This record gives sequence, C-alpha cells and structure tokens, in this order.
Amino acid sequence: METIVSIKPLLAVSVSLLVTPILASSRAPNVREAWTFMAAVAKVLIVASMVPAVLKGAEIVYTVAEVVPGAAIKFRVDALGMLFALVSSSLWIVTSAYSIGYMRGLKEHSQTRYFVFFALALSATVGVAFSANLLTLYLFYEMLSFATYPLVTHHQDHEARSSGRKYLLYIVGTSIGIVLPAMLICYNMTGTLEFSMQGIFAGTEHKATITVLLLMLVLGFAKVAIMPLHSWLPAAMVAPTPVSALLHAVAVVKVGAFSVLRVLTGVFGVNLLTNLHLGTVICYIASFTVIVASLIALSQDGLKRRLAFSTIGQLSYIVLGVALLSPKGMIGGMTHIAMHAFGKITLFFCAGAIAVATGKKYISEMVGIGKRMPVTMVAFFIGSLSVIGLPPTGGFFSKWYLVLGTLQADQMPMLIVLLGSSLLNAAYFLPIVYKAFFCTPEESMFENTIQEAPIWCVAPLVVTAVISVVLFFYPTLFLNLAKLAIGG
Amino acid sequence: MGDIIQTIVAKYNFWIYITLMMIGLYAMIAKNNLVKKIVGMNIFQTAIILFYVSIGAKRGATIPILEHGHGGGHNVVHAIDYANPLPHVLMLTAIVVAVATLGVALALAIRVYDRYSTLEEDEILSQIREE
Amino acid sequence: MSLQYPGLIVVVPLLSALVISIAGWVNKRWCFPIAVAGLSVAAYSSVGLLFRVLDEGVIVYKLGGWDPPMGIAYYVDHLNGLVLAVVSVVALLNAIASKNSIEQEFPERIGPFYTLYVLMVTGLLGIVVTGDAFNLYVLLEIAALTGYGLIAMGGGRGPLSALNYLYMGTIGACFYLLGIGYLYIMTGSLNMVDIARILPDLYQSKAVMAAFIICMVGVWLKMAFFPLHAWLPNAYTFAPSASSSLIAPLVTKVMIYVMIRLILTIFTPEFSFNILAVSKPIVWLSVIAIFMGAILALSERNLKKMLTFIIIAEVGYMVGGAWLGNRVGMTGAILHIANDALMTLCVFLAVGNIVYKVKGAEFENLQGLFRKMPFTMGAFVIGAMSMIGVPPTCGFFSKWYLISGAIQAGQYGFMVALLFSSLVNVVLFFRVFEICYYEPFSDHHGHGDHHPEPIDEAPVTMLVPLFIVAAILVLVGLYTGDIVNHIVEFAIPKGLV
Amino acid sequence: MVWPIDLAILTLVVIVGIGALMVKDLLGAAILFGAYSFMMCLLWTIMGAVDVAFTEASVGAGVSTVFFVGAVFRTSRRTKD
Amino acid sequence: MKVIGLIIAVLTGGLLIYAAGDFPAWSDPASPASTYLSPHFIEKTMEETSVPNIVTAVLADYRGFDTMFETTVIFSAGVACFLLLRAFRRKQPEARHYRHVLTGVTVRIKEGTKLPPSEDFERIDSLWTPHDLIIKTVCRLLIPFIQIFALYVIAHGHHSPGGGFQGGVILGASIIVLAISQDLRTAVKRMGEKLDALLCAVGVLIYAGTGALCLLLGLNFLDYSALASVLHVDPITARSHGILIVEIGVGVAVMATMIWIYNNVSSKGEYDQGL
Repeated sequence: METIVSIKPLLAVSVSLLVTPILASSRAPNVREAWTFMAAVAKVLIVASMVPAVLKGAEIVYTVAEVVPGAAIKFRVDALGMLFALVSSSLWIVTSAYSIGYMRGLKEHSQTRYFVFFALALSATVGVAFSANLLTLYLFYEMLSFATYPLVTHHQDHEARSSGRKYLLYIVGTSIGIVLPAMLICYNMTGTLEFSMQGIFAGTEHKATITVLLLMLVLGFAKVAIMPLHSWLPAAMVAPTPVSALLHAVAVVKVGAFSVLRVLTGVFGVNLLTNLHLGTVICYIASFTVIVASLIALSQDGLKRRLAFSTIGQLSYIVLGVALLSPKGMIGGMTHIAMHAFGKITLFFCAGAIAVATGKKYISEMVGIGKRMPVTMVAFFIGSLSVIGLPPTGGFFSKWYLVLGTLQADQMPMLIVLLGSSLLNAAYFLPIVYKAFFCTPEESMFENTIQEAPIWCVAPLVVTAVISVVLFFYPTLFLNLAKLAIGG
Repeated sequence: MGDIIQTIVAKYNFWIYITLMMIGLYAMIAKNNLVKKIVGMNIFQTAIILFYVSIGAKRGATIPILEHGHGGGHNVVHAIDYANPLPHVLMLTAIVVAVATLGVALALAIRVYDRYSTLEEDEILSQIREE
Repeated sequence: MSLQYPGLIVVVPLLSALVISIAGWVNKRWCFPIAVAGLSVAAYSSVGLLFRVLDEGVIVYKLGGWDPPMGIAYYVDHLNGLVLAVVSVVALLNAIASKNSIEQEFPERIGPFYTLYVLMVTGLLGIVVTGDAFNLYVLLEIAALTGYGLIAMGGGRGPLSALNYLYMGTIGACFYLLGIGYLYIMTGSLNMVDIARILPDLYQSKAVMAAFIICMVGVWLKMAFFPLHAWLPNAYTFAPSASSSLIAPLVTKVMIYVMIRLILTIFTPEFSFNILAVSKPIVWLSVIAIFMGAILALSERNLKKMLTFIIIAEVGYMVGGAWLGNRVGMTGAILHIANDALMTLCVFLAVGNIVYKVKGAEFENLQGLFRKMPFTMGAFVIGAMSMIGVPPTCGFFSKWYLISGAIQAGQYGFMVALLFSSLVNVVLFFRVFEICYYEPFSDHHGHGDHHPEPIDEAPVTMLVPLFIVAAILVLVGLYTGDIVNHIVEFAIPKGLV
Repeated sequence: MVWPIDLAILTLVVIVGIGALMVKDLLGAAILFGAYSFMMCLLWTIMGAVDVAFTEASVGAGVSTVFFVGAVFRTSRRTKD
Repeated sequence: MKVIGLIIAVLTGGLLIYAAGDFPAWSDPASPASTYLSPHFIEKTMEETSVPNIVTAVLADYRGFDTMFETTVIFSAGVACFLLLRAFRRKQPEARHYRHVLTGVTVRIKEGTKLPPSEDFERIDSLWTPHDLIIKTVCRLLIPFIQIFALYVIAHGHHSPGGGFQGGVILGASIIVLAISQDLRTAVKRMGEKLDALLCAVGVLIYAGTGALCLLLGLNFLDYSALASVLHVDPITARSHGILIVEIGVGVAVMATMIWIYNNVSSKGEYDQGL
C-alpha cells in the first residue's frame, strides 16, 4: 500500500477553521452565510479530491508536529476515515442551508456565534476522521466537545444550562477521566499510538490489562452513547434542530462511533480481539443498548426525543457490527455510519421543519399533519424506512450486511437482536407516518390547506431523502470504502 | 560524662544559636502581636548570623586584617593566623538584608495599624470576619 | 557583545531600575519606556543566551574576573537557559500589558512602582542565572522584598497579607540560608558546582542530609507547597492586577527551578532519590497538595482567588513530577515550569483586563462578559483550556509527561491526582464560563442580532500582549517535541533515567 | 583566654532575647532588642569578626532600634503577649 | 497556634541539634571552612588587590557582586517603604500652626490666609512639645564629629574595620539624631526627600555603573582591573581604587536609604515633625 505525503488533509480540516474569524467579524448575515457555504463547498471538494487515491488503496499522510515521541499530531487518510469525512462534510452543506432557513425562520439570537462554532465543530469532525493516531484523535475529539457546548446551550435558558452541564459532565468527564489515562497506559506499554491493521499491542500478552483498556476506551468515548453513558444525548436535544440534526445525528455521535471503530480496528486490531474473544463482550454491551434504547424510544412522545433514542440504538448497531469481527459485519457497521447519517438527518430536518411551520413538537399533536406538509412527511417516511433498514433505501444495505455478519460469525443471539430491534424501529416510526396521512378528518388536527415550511428548510430534507433513496441503487462507493477499510 | 561536657563546650556556640533560632521561630509562629513577630524574625536572623560567624572563628587566630598591610605583600602571610573572612563577608550582607526586611516589615505593620488600629492578630482577624 | 549576555541579563534591568527611580522624580512619563527598554534588552539577551547554550553547551561567566570558587560565577546550562527566557519574556509582556491598569490604579506612584517591578525581575533573573549558592540567597531577598512592596500596593487587605507573606518568606529564605551554611561548614565552598564536586564523600553525613532537608523546606515555603501554602492565596488575590500578573506566574516557578537545581546540581539525583529515600512520601504530599488546591479552589467565589488555589495545585504537579525520580517525570516538571508560567500569565492578564473594566473579579461581576469583552474572554478560554490540559495547548503535554512519569514510577496516586485536578479545572472554568456566557436570562426567540449589548473591551495595549501569550500557549504546545528533544533532554543529567 | 566570657555572653544573649519577646510593652521590647543586638556585637568582636560586629553595632543596635521605636510611636505600645 | 509553633520549633531544633553532631568542633582550625577557601583569601588578597582588610577585599571585589545586590536590597527596601507609607493625597489640615521662635508665641493660621514672610516663624504641629535644650545642644555639637567619623570609616575601610555600610549607616544616623533631637522638619530641611531618593539611586548607580564601566572597557562585569586604563595605575592598584569607589557608592546609598526609611516610618509618610 503506497503512502502519499500531501497537505490536503490539513487543508480539509482547517478550511472551516480558517473561515471562523471572517464569520466572527462579519456583521451582515448574508456575508456570513455566503462564507459558510464557500467553506463547506471547499471542504467537500478537498475531501472528494482525495477519494480516487484512497479508492486505489493509497494512504495520504501529513505530519503537523512531532509533539511526543511515537505520537505526533498527524493526519492519515484511509478508507474508513474517508467514508466518515465524506458523509460529514457533504452533509455540512445541506445543514448550513437548512440552518439558514431555520434560524431566520425562528429569528434566533446570536446567529454569528452559532455559525462560528458550527464551523469549528465541522473542523473537529473531519479532524477526527483523518487522525492517524490516538493522540490526534483525542485532540479533535476534545475540540469537538468544547466547540459544541455553545451550540447545545444556544438558547441560554435554564434548561439549556442544565443540559449543557450534563453534556460536559458526560463527554469531557469520560474523555479526561477514562480515555486519557487509558491512552497514556497504552503509550507507556507500547511506546506508540499509531493506528494500524494489526493494532499496537502486537506481541503483548496481558489479557487482563488489555480487557480493562478495551472497556475503558470503548466506554470512554461517551459520544457513542453506549448505555449507561447515553443520557447526555436526549438532554442535548434542547439545541436548535439543525444542531441536533448535524451534531447529534451525524457529527458528534458518529465521531463517538468512529472513535470506537478506530479503537477496535486500529488500536487493538481484529486478530487480537478474536484471539482474546473480546469482541463478544462488546457485542453484548452493544446489543443491550440496541434493545433498551428502542424500547425507550417507543415510549417517547417528543419527536426529537424519540429520534434521539433511536439514534442511541442505531449507533450501537455500528459498534455491534464491528465487534462481530466478521468481515461482512464490519462492512455493515462501517456503511451504517453513512446510511444512518443520511436517514437520520432527514428525520431531524423534518422534525425541525414541522417545528418551524407549526411549532408542534409532540407526536401526539401531529395527527393528520401529512395533509398540511405532504413533502416533509414523505421525506420523513423515506428517512424512517432507511433507519429501519427497508428497501428502497440505503439503510437496507447496512442492515443486510450486519445480518450477514451475524451469520458469518454465527452469533445467533445477535441476529435475533438485530431483527427484533428492526421491528421495534418500525414500531416507533411507522405509526407517526400512518397517523400523519391516514386519519379521519375529525381526528385530524390540521386543516387541509398545504402549507410547508420555508423553502430553505424543505429543500435540504428533500435532498437528503433523495440521497437515501439513491444510496439504495448506487451504494458501491461506501461499500468499496468499507471493504478497503477492513483490508480486502 | 566528661566527653559529653566536652562536646557541649566544644560546640557551645552551635547549641546557643539553635536555641536562639528556636526562640525566634516560635515567636514568629506563636506570637500574636505583629511587632513581636518582627522582633522574633530579627532574633531568628541574628541566630543564623551567629551560626555563620561561629563557622568563621578559628582558635588562636586574630581578626582578618593583615598587619603592617602598607608594606604590600612582601611579608609572608600564614592563613592559620587569621580568622576565616568569608563568613564575615556573607554576614555583612545578611545583616543588611535583615535591616532592610525590618524596615519593610515595620512599614507594613504601620499600614496594617492604620486600617485596623490594632497590632493584635486575633483582633484583626475578628474584624475581617465581621466585614 | 554576545559574550556578555549573562552579565547583561541581570545588569541592564538593575541599571534601568535605578534610572527609573531617578526619572520618576523628574517626569513620570519616562518610567514606562525605560522599563520596557530594560526588560526587552534582558529578554533579547536571555533568548540569545538560550540559543548560544544550544550551540555551545554550558556557559560560564566569571563576575569580577575571579575564577570560581573564589569569586562568583554564572553557570548557564539548558535548564536555566530555558527558565531565563521564560521569565524575561513573561516580565516584558506583562510590563507592556499592565501599563494602563497601573495608571488607573495608582497614577501618582508610577515611578517607585516600576522601580520595584524591574528590580523584582532583576532578582528573579539573578536567582535563575547565578551559580553561587549564597548569591542566590541575596537575590531571593531582592525578589521577596520587592514582591512585598508590590503586593501591599493593593490596599484593603493587601498590607496584612503582604505582612504574612513577609513572615513566611523570611522564614523560607532564612532556612535556605541555614542549609547553605550547613553545606558551607561541611564543604567550605559556596559555588554550586564546587559543592557538588566535594559532596559525594560526605553523602553519609547527618549534617549534609539536614542541609538538604532545610533547604528543601525553605524553598517549599517560598513556593507555597501544600502544608506551607497558607500565605499565597490572600497575597496574590489582594495584590493589584499589575503585580499579581507578574508575581503569580513567576515566583513559584522560579522557586521550583531552585528546587530542581538543588536536586540535580548541588545534590546529585543519586543522592536525592536513592540515598535519601524520601521520594515516595514527598510525591504523596504533592498528591495531597493537588487535591487540596483543587478542592479549596472549588469553594471560592472570586475568580482571582480561585486561580491562586489552582496555582497551589500546579505547584503540587511540579514538585511531584520532580520527585517521581525518573527522567520522564523530571521532563514533565521542567516543561511545566515554562508552560505553567505562560498559562498563568495568560489567565491573570485576562483577569487584569476584566478587573480593569468591571472593577472586580467576584463571580457576580462577570455576567455577560462574553458579549462585553469577547477578545479578552477568548484568550481567557485558551488559557483555561491549557490549564485544564486540552491539546494542542501546552498544558496538555506537560501533563502528559507528568502522568507518563507517574505510570513509569508506579505512582498511580499521582496520576489519579493529576486527572482529578484536570476534571476539577473543567468544573471551575466552565462554572466561570457559564456565568460569563448566560446573560441575565431572557426569552431567546424574537430578538435576533439587532440590538446586541455594546462591546466594551480593554484598550488594545492590554489585548495585544494577551493575544501573544495565548498564541504562544498553542505554539509551545505544538513545538513540545522540539523543546523536549533539544533543551530539556540536556537539562537533565545523564545519571537520571 | 576569653572563652568563659564568651560563654557568659552567649547565655546572656539568650536571656535578653527571651526578655525582648516576653516583655509586655513594645517600647521595652524594642530597647531590649537593641541590647540583644549589642550583646551579639560583643560576641562577634570576641570571635574576631570585627567588621560584622561593627555593622551590627551600627545597624542592629543603632538604626534598627530607632526604626522599632519610630514604628512603635506611630502605632501603639500595647501588646497582649 | 502556640502549640503548633512549639512543635515546629522543637522539630527544627531537634533536626539541627541532631545534625550539629557532625560539625567540626567550634573554632577548629582544621575545619573544611577554614582550610578550603579562606587560606587563598587570606594569603592572596594582598597581592591580588593590595587591600589589607581581607573582609573589605572579599566583600567588594571577590564577592563584589553579592555586595552590589546587598546595596540593591537596601535600595529596594527604601523604595518599598516609600511606596507603602508616603501619603500622596495628603489631606491639608484646615489650620496650620506657626511659632515665633524668639518669643515662643504660637499663631494659628486659617486655610488660605498668609503669614508675613519672616525667618522667625517655624511651622509646628498642633501637638507640639518644646525641645529639650540640653539634648538639642549636645546633639548639635555631636553631629559634626559623628559625620567626620563616618567619613573616616568609609575612607579607611581598606586598612581598618568598617567600610561603606558601617560608614553609611553612621552618616545616616547623624541625620536621624538631628531629626530626633529637634524635629523631622529640621532634618528634612537639611536633607530633602527628593535628595534622599536621588542619593539612594545614585549610590547604587555608582556601584553598578563602575561594574558596567568595566564591562564597557572589555572585561567582565565588576572586574576593576579594567579601570587601570582609566585611572592610569597598574591593575592591582586599580582594584584597590575600584573597591574604594564602590564603597563610597555603598556609603551614599546606605546613608540615604536609612534616612529615607526613618523619615517615612517615624512620620507615617506625613513628613510632619516626626517623633
């Protein structure tokens, strides 16, 4: 495998970083948003420009600074990172369009701050995607945590303050309290933190130590919201919807999932985990989360909260898939990052659109809303299909591979978990859609005049919905990247 | 018994300086009056000066000023005849530092008195607590 | 001229201080330029000296042309080369930054204030550069006396806390002097290198051991190491911001340097760590120090005082790191001297700006500061991140080395303490951020960016140095690797592994 | 031989020092401190440290005492210990 | 507190006593302190600096750097006292008192109103006590001799005990005696505050300047032998002269500082009639 030394990764990370001063200083909203768009497009282009090389199996590396012997601040673009970077950066465009609509629609205050920190968060996300070792990953992980705090607490009321506290407590508490020591112990055991296929523990044979480290690292990245470290996610839903959409359906939580993937594949390595039978442990933790989260989701009436719990469940799919340690399972897990991202962001956009158009936040108030906002609800339907994992949506493939993975690893319990939870997903999504469209006029809560949210809100969710469908017919890009990522 | 006496006498200065130092230290920590603390501080410092000077003392030696120095270096000088000058030099410095510290300390004490119109630490603390 | 750098470092500030005190009687407006000029010469020559050390190794400068140990000599090696650079740069930046606050707080005392300010810097630089144990004591007293004066300027409880500081500081200095006396009576020499040469035969002597202990206690008193910390918080809190932002970053760090100098140079590591088997208890003591500092900081409602308790915890970091007794820990300690000086300067400068504008650092004064002073708060956030230990700010990397050292030495208690204090710092600083961030609550909808509260920032002369420091924090973090490989590696004797 | 005088003065020094700390009047303390310094000065003369003794006589016994007295006049003589 | 103090003191004392066991016996000529460095000083001083008073030589030359900072310590103490005590915004008393020296009549003058310009009136405080004539006279007689002696001490420091410090202190003391025997105003008339402050700085400046001059002349800081070219003498004598110069500097600085500190302490920085 050839390695290309290029500054592109650094550019991809820093383009949104460099634009922040302009955003901060620009008083006129239009200027600000124009710059946001430019940065977003530039980011996508830079990321995309690296795709062919990566598909050829090359790796693009760039070392920023050799801070600690054996652990530099270094970028490495490989298939897995590319997959994640593509998803997050491409969704930034859509989301920024959506945020403009949303924020203007609701006349939110201090939008400048909002866009600045949004850009910061994006830099951090791509940084995580491209980081070549645990130290760099930790760096951007922390950066993301602190950059999202002002977004989560955007409303600056008591609720925002308390959930902001919860957010920091969980995210930063775990990262400093658990990940940092684990990382340092790894470093002192092995002398390096570079990700590599066979892991950094090649040779060392302390089963107990490694198990402890594994648990510390998997649970420590609390952004993946594996139970019991999940409750920051619903709390963080006080944020404005675009934030929830991008950060809590894509960036933040996926960063968590991605970090866990990196830890499993890059730090410990599939072989080691298989030898020590540690995959199964993770599998059971994950599957527990999957089921419980879906059950809780059933009982939620707040639309965003229901989506949040569904996210918690879906994230554990990713972990579960990789922890199966069977090639197909891992492909499923990795592609699920992308597929779920598109599906879930559609759903969040719909929730936001409904909020903007009608101000409704609770599912019980949405009976018959399909007549009022057909486009939105159709998109919602597609999104939920994708999350449930039914054709014709991209979500189908990831689920499919996950199921194959369970068979390949002949983990029957996991198969049952997957199928069961898919049913649960269907159970907590489809009724919404059903009630939205098929209800008797008298129980409908909306008059039949079609009145959608502003175009800025509707266009993005249509786009993402379409993409989810398109991904059913052309999933090859992500599938190939995933195949490359597991080295075959 | 005899040798104990011997050691006691042989290092009498050292014992005394230790005693003085303990007195001074105790006063600095335990005394309640700010000026008394300052007195203790000075005793503490002089004790250390005493220690150094005792290092410099040399039996059967005279003061470290060369006789008929005007003659220049012609007549040979024996180190054994003169006390060790180095500690004296150091202690000149130490004394001056002591008086400098004393001046600043007294100035501070006066400022404190201006504000609380007392020099007793406990009374000052009770006033602060009332604020 | 570069041969005279070691002389210039101390002499130029001294001379400029004298000139300032004269100029103060003629025309107050001359004081500031002279001070800045003197300090910048010192900064320039110390940085130049550091580079010369990097090229040539240890540099010896004989004052009065007498060969040591007869006369006094300067020994500049990588260790104090680094500290010199940090001290002089910090002093210079702070001098520039604090101009306005000085003119605001005591306009008619500018002359004597700058005199003391520059004299204090002279003392600190001298402490760091000198190679003579007694000379160090004299300079210690200069730094201390001027410090008392600068702190007592604060008015209010300033004089009282300065007086307590004076008592403690004098005891500390006298203990140090006493320890040197013990060394002198046993070795007959005052030159550090010379003492180190003579000592190995005397390692078993009780007097030498006592000398070491007494010196240590004295230095700990001066650096406010945990059980002896009582004087620090009030002294630093009630000092005027111009003084506290000079004293808080430098004094404790310089004393840490003295401690490391004692451990590494006067007494070899082999004596300090092996013959005298006290490393473990001291590390545990520093663990307690860190915990106490963190917990006491939590109980404070005044930003400045909270920071002083954090300083106490940071002192615990460095003492513990130095006493871990392995190379990595010592690296962390030395690195943290530089980093902590810089980040303390950063936060204290920010606090200085806040005090300059809102007249007070009580928590209730801080509401809505993110809107009122965005730039200051931005720099403050960077400083806070460094204190918490978030990469890529420099605070993270010294913490990294410290924790690695703890793991290698098997001192997991110390590791836990470090992590704990990092978490507590998160709580502390985000509590402050919350207060500055949430304005008096209002419904968030319905008013966009139309009428934001007016931005009321500190003058640019205060902001620019602040930004420079904030930038340095990140740069130092990114260049940690080079600093360690090219400076700290050589600062630690080969004996220590 | 002057050692006996030496020992005697040493003992005296301790006594005066304690006295300076015990006396219930700051002015008295100041004066006693002056005496203490003078004893020290004698002691050092005996030990051959003439310069130090000279300095102590002028600084310790002289100026320091004056400073003390001045400060005491400006504050108060009252002390509880 | 007392208990803690006792414990700490006893602990320290215990440690010190324990350690003192290893000391060489007191005044033992064979102790390392007396055998390692001091012989060099005692035997070489004469030919290296041509100053018979070894202490002076070591003080001002071998360890001249210490001494410079020692002077700086005094200086900074003076500045600190001034900074702490000097009352800058002095509240003007609404009425000032003057005393007619010849008759002893005291006049109280309201704010603003003027006093007929005359030499016979002296400014006094509200609570003014007449000076004791005997003390006043004796001191007036004594002070000149004190000052001459002080100058002698400074100048003769090479050959006899004494030097800059002692002389300076005595010189300062003479003024302080004046201030005590009469009142502070008289002393300040003789030696104003500004003059004090300047002399402090100038004294240290003489010292540091000499050192810097050596540095400019191409040798290391404080290497007086560099002065040989300026003074047109051989390097050894140049050292001796250099020592004299710095001793004078020390004397000036110490004198001025002592007076300065006394003025501020004894009058709380009010510069009224003092004690």
